[in-house]
Amino acid sequence: MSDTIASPAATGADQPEPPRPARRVLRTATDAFLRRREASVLLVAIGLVVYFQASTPIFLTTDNLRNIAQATAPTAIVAVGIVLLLVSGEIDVSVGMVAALAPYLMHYAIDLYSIPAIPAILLALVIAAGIGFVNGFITIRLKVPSFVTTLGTFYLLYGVLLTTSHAYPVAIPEPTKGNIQTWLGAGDWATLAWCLLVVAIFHIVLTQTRWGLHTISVGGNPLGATEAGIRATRVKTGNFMIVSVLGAFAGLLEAFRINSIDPNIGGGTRITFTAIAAAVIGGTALAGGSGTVIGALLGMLVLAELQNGFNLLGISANSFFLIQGIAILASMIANQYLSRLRRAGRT
Amino acid sequence: MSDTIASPAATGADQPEPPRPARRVLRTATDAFLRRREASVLLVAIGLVVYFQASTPIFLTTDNLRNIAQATAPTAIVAVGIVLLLVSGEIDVSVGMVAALAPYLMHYAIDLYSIPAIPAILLALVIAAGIGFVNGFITIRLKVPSFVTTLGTFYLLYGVLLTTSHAYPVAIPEPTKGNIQTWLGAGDWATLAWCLLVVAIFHIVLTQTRWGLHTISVGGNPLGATEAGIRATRVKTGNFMIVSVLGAFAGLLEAFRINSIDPNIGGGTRITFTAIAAAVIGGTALAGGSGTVIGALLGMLVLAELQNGFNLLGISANSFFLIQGIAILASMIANQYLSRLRRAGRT
Amino acid sequence: GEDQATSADAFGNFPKTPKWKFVFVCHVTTNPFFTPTQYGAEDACKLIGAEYQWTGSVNSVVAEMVDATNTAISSGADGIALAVVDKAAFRGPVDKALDAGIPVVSYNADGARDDVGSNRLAYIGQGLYESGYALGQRALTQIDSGEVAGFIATPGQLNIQPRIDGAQQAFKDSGKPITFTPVATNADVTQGLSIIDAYVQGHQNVAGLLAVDAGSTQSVGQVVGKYKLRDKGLKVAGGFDLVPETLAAVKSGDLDYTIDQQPYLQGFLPVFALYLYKLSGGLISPTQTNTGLLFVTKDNVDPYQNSKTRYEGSDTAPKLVERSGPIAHE
Amino acid sequence: MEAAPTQALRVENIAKRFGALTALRDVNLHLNQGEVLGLIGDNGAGKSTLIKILSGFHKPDEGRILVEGEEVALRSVEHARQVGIDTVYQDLALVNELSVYHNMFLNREKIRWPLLNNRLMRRLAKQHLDDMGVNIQDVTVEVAKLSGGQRQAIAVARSVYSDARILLLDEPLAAMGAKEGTLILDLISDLKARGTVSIIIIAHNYAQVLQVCDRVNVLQHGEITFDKPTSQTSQQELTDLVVAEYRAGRAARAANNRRSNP
Amino acid sequence: MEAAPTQALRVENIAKRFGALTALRDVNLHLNQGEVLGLIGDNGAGKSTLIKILSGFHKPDEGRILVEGEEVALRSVEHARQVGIDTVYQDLALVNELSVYHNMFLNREKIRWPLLNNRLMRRLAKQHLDDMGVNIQDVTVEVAKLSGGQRQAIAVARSVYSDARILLLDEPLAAMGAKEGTLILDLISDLKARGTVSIIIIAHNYAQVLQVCDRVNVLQHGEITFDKPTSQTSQQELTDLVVAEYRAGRAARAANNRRSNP
Ligand SMILES: Nc1ncnc2c1ncn2[C@@H]1O[C@H](COP(=O)(O)OP(=O)(O)OP(=O)(O)O)[C@@H](O)[C@H]1O
Ligand SMILES: Nc1ncnc2c1ncn2[C@@H]1O[C@H](COP(=O)(O)OP(=O)(O)OP(=O)(O)O)[C@@H](O)[C@H]1O
Ligand SMILES: [Mg+2]
Ligand SMILES: [Mg+2]
Repeated sequence: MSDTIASPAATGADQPEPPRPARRVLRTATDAFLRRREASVLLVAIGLVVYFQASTPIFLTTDNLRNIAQATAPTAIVAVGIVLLLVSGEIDVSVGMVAALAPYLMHYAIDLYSIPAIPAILLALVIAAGIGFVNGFITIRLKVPSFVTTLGTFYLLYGVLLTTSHAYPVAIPEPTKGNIQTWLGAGDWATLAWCLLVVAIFHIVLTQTRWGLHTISVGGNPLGATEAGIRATRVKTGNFMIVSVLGAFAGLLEAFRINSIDPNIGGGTRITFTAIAAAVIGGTALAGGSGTVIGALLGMLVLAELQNGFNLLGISANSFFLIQGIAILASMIANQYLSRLRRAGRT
Repeated sequence: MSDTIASPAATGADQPEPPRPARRVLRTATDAFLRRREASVLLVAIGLVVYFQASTPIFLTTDNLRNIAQATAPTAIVAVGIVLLLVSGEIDVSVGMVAALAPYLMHYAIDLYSIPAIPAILLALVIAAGIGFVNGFITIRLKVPSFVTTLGTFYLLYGVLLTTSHAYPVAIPEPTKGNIQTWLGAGDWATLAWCLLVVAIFHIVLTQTRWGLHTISVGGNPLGATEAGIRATRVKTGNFMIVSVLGAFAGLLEAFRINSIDPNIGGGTRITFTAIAAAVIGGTALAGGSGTVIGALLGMLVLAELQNGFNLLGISANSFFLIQGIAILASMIANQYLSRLRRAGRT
Repeated sequence: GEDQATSADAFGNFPKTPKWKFVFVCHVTTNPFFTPTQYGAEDACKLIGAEYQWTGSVNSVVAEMVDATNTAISSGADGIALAVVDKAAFRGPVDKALDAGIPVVSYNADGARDDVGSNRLAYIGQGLYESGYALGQRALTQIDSGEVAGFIATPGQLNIQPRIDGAQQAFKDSGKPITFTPVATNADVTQGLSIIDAYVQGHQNVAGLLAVDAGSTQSVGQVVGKYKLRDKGLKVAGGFDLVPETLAAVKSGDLDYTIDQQPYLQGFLPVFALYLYKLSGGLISPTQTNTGLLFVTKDNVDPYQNSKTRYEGSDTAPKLVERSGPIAHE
Repeated sequence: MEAAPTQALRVENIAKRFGALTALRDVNLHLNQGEVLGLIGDNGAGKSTLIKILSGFHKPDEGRILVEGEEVALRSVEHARQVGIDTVYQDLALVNELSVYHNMFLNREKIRWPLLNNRLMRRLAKQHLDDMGVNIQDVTVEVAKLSGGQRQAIAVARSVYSDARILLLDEPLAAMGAKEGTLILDLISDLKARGTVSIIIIAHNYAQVLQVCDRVNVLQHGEITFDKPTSQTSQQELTDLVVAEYRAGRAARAANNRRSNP
Repeated sequence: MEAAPTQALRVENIAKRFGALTALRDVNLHLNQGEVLGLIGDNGAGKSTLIKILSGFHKPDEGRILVEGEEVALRSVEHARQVGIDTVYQDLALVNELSVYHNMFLNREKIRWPLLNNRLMRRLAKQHLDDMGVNIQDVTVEVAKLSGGQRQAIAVARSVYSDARILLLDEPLAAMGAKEGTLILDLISDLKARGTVSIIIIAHNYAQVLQVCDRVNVLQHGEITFDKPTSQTSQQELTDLVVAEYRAGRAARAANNRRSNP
């Protein structure tokens, strides 16, 4: 939406001859592609594939693609929520803790309270929604800046996690083993499938529904949105809840995938940080009002490709960061360059 | 500045009788205090002092105050830079790495290239300024969002740090031992003195100079500032350089204080993260355009008090975070409540 | 630090082999503890014309380690050394590697006490939990009652949490009237120092100060020195690792001991184990190897302090460390 | 439909203070059914503040509001809309990041559940702009890129084409061109002719006010100080009113200065 | 001082495109020394775009600009200011977070090195606002809290009280009250009388334009289509001009629609 071209001015711009049909279809398709804000990040992602495949033939093997998919998916799911929240003008640094806590909540429910698997999983998600609601309430009703609110909940949840789990990993509960575990993360492509589903849904939510429009509005012009009668409280709180639930979901997927409930899933603030990076690389503004869900997915893909590719090439930890840093800067400069070309080349 | 009261409307607001002289002076002072945006955070900081002193008589001993000062100062110095940068509408997540790298740069200069101590320290600061300049250049000229730019430099510098230092701590160079080390961090109140100096200077810079006004303008209304002829590029790049130099300075102070050059100074993104938290607690908006340097100092003080106080009380690891989280939320809710009172109570 | 040669010549008495690549998956790749481990791996590889890759997670995020392991398998590594910091997560990846014909050993961490957590061929290292237990036991020789604090930079992280759990267990098992409190410091050493300082302020009559990571240990030494706690009833102070400030504190008596887990061996030996397995076509299977731990005290700290060596991570240059005189023994 | 004798809107003793500044002191005002009321006054007189109170955006410190004879306590802009009050704000309340047509239907989106009916909104937006004589090539463009008058046209269209029963227009023509302004005044006259909508217009261009309004109120010193049918006043009278006020103020201030700086 | 025969500003063949939209096609315009030129045109005609090119904010795609006979390639707003060109933008370019007086001296701050001379700026700000008849209680208040007209007054004061030789005013009176508008027009007349400043004013209120301008230009279709001294035109002629254009356009569009949807 919004980022679309203006048709030629009636005020006398000379129109080029319409091209012939076949070329026109191609050109229209190319235009439609280039018009999308995500186009440049996609080109960067493709460029990296070409580079790494040229460097090592293993890059495009099924095994390795699955590796990339598994590294991309959970953070991308969190990034989707982060995009919505950033667009609405807020931030959540506690989501990594929600991701770590959710599998424990499921574990407590199943193993301590004997709740069946599916309700236990739903319970974990509902509690996550509650955490998001509290974040929203403190931020919007009590007017504490969201960075500080969620820093507070971050520590609070960390404390809850450590005191209840004694900072020790536990096994996936028996009742979830088998189908549930496979479908919810352990299956080869399960996390990717969920990720794509989440991306598709929230892409539509952000671009094609009232919720999305109102999210953009409260982030883009908070005063104006309120003047237009949009209930900022509801929209923002809703997005806090979405982030938390997606964080919990990502945490559950990860726990099932790695077959262990670990207090360090999410790596504290790491997942938030990476998700924000993915969102920003994909074109979301930290200041609110604009962002794309697909861009965040592609941003995360770029980060995962860099991680995986240099690992395949056998770069060791210390120089890894050096190269990763340079690669991030180079890709992002290329990205900006491409998107300037894109804007300039609009017909 | 800016956040000052409007004088009574001429349009017929009934004026209360002027109070008697002595009370008037007091009242004017109280008013002048309450008018400041930092007032509510200060009250929270004082409240915490009262609480902790009531809980343990050790809180206000000289030893412990020095301890709090040392925990507050370096991050507060970084937070000062972060405030300027946030106000100008950008962010820098690489500053923690600059803090870690600077002492090594000094070490390399002195121990490998036999440069005398003072020039070596200055060299480290100049290189830091160069890093800030590069951050600014990539962000503003090449239009990469600053979060991504500095994420790139974060990794890049991390790589440089790890490959050159082999991730191993080294001792403070001999030539700096003695006076230099004492003055630049090891002295009991050295870090605090530097911190207060930095805060004082940049408080004046932000509120009383063109630089500050232009920083607020490019962050508050980027389009309008450009229309008014303010050179956003220069202002933002300058602030990137200020952050980096302050980060390097904080890193040097810390190395001298802990008497070791350690790759974990700054804790990666910890110092940035905490500095941002301090800035936001002190009233700086993440979205740019407004912030206070003194507020950031007080914000950091609040965080350091919480850390120190609960440590004094001997809260054990796991529940520590729980309590810290609750305390952050409670203090910040109180803070917002106080500042609403403050605004409502203006005469 | 990898060898630049494209394919290995014959080394020593060994036949010519392909240039095998061994991947080390670590939970805290940039931690100074593992600096000598990487040197050990590098030196071993040099000897046999192999190469190694050091990868994993910076902040002990298990999923990242799993990803790195899977990538190593995809990339056709010739052997994997894995820090098994979780008792379930690595079961699948290790089986997958073994299925693909890639030998796997664990180093530094090997699941939980009751469950080694994977079907790796062997474990080479000293258990984190055991080393923590040793930390506590050693302290118990100097202390019978009172308060003991155990400082940990990042609670919940798998490179150090087991150590503090081990220490806690040692005190519990002793049955002595000792209260052990784990206290969180910070990954940032500078914050850690302030936190330990504050703790000590609030607990003037603390009887023991222990730490389970390099940063906290060095800070404990500094705080003991700063407040002369030795004169105020502190009975024991100790911790882990051999960074310069820690050694200085041991020398001055501010710390009673620090534990050297001989990390060099944790890199050197796995390479050889994997190499011999490959070389012998699997006939020489890796064996359980306890790399042990060593208490560094005032008595034996001098060589650590006086010589900067690659074997402790304090220097990069390979060089002979001279020693003389009798070797301390019971 | 005939204009009922009830009052569409009635405002009694409204006061509003911002900290120490009293924006409105004691405002009494009414709007008859189907009437167009012009509200004029100096810059900073409090006109927009009054409008924002009536639109549910600000809460008044004192006083009460009656809509069609019923007292209502407006809780929010949403609530005011439900009551039938719609507003064009002076700051336009546009979201720069959204397209022209999304702005035009902001918070009143056309829906084909669960999705937006973008096609319909685009078509209607084009049509409305055309009726207003405003030339916008492409309604999918972001409003950030539009000219001042084009932006205002979108804000005006948003309210004028709603089905509100009470319209509050805060300087709706400030940035409009001569032609576009005329067309919008025509539109307002059409609405008036239908008799179902009651309108308050704020404007500084008295010629425009007199052209379309039934009655004029002047807001001064936080009160309504003047209330006459349009037919009984003139551009000259209105101008004299505000300028006389200014002259008097100026003299008083000068006297004051003399007193305080002898 | 006598008006020199040189032209303060001359614009030749300026074109500006935004992507596919041609905002200005071929603009030729001149501004004589000491003259006040009125620039009118439909919403979206490109008036503001032209002003932004002259103020160094936009770069033209084609054409050249001559200031006092010398060709200049304006690199930035800063550069244009150095050349003596100052602008009131339609969007006002105020920083909401700053106080009234800081905004009024934005990027032209009074300095007592190294600090700001806030006291002086406060005094001058009060004085300027007073001269413009604008009532702002306290110049230390943030501009975010001001009314629309008060905000505009600040933006206007910023430029009008600068020592620029060429002033570009983009709808400077759009939000001003009747009284304040009159006072600002008086100020402009004063400037004109002094003869040192040349001014371009954009306005939609033709009465105001005719009152203060020496000459009127109309911008249509990305070109200047009309250029007459004020004395030779009238409000009626100007109005007819834009409305005729509109009628013709409407007829053409209708014809077009008939052709494309048979
Ligand atoms: N949110 C606010 N905080 C503080 N003061 C305010 C606020 N909103 C308005 N004011 C003040 O209230 C007074 C009335 O403002 P208002 O916007 O209602 O004026 P107005 O009559 O609409 O003026 P204009 O014709 O210039 O639009 C002004 O002095 C203004 O500075
Ligand atoms: N930055 C931009 N990007 C794209 N289009 C733009 C941009 N700025 C202006 N335009 C377009 O250029 C045209 C001319 O706009 P401009 O603001 O110059 O009009 P104007 O004559 O000032 O109108 P008004 O009287 O409404 O202020 C409009 O169609 C507008 O949408
Ligand atoms: Mg108004
Ligand atoms: Mg314009």
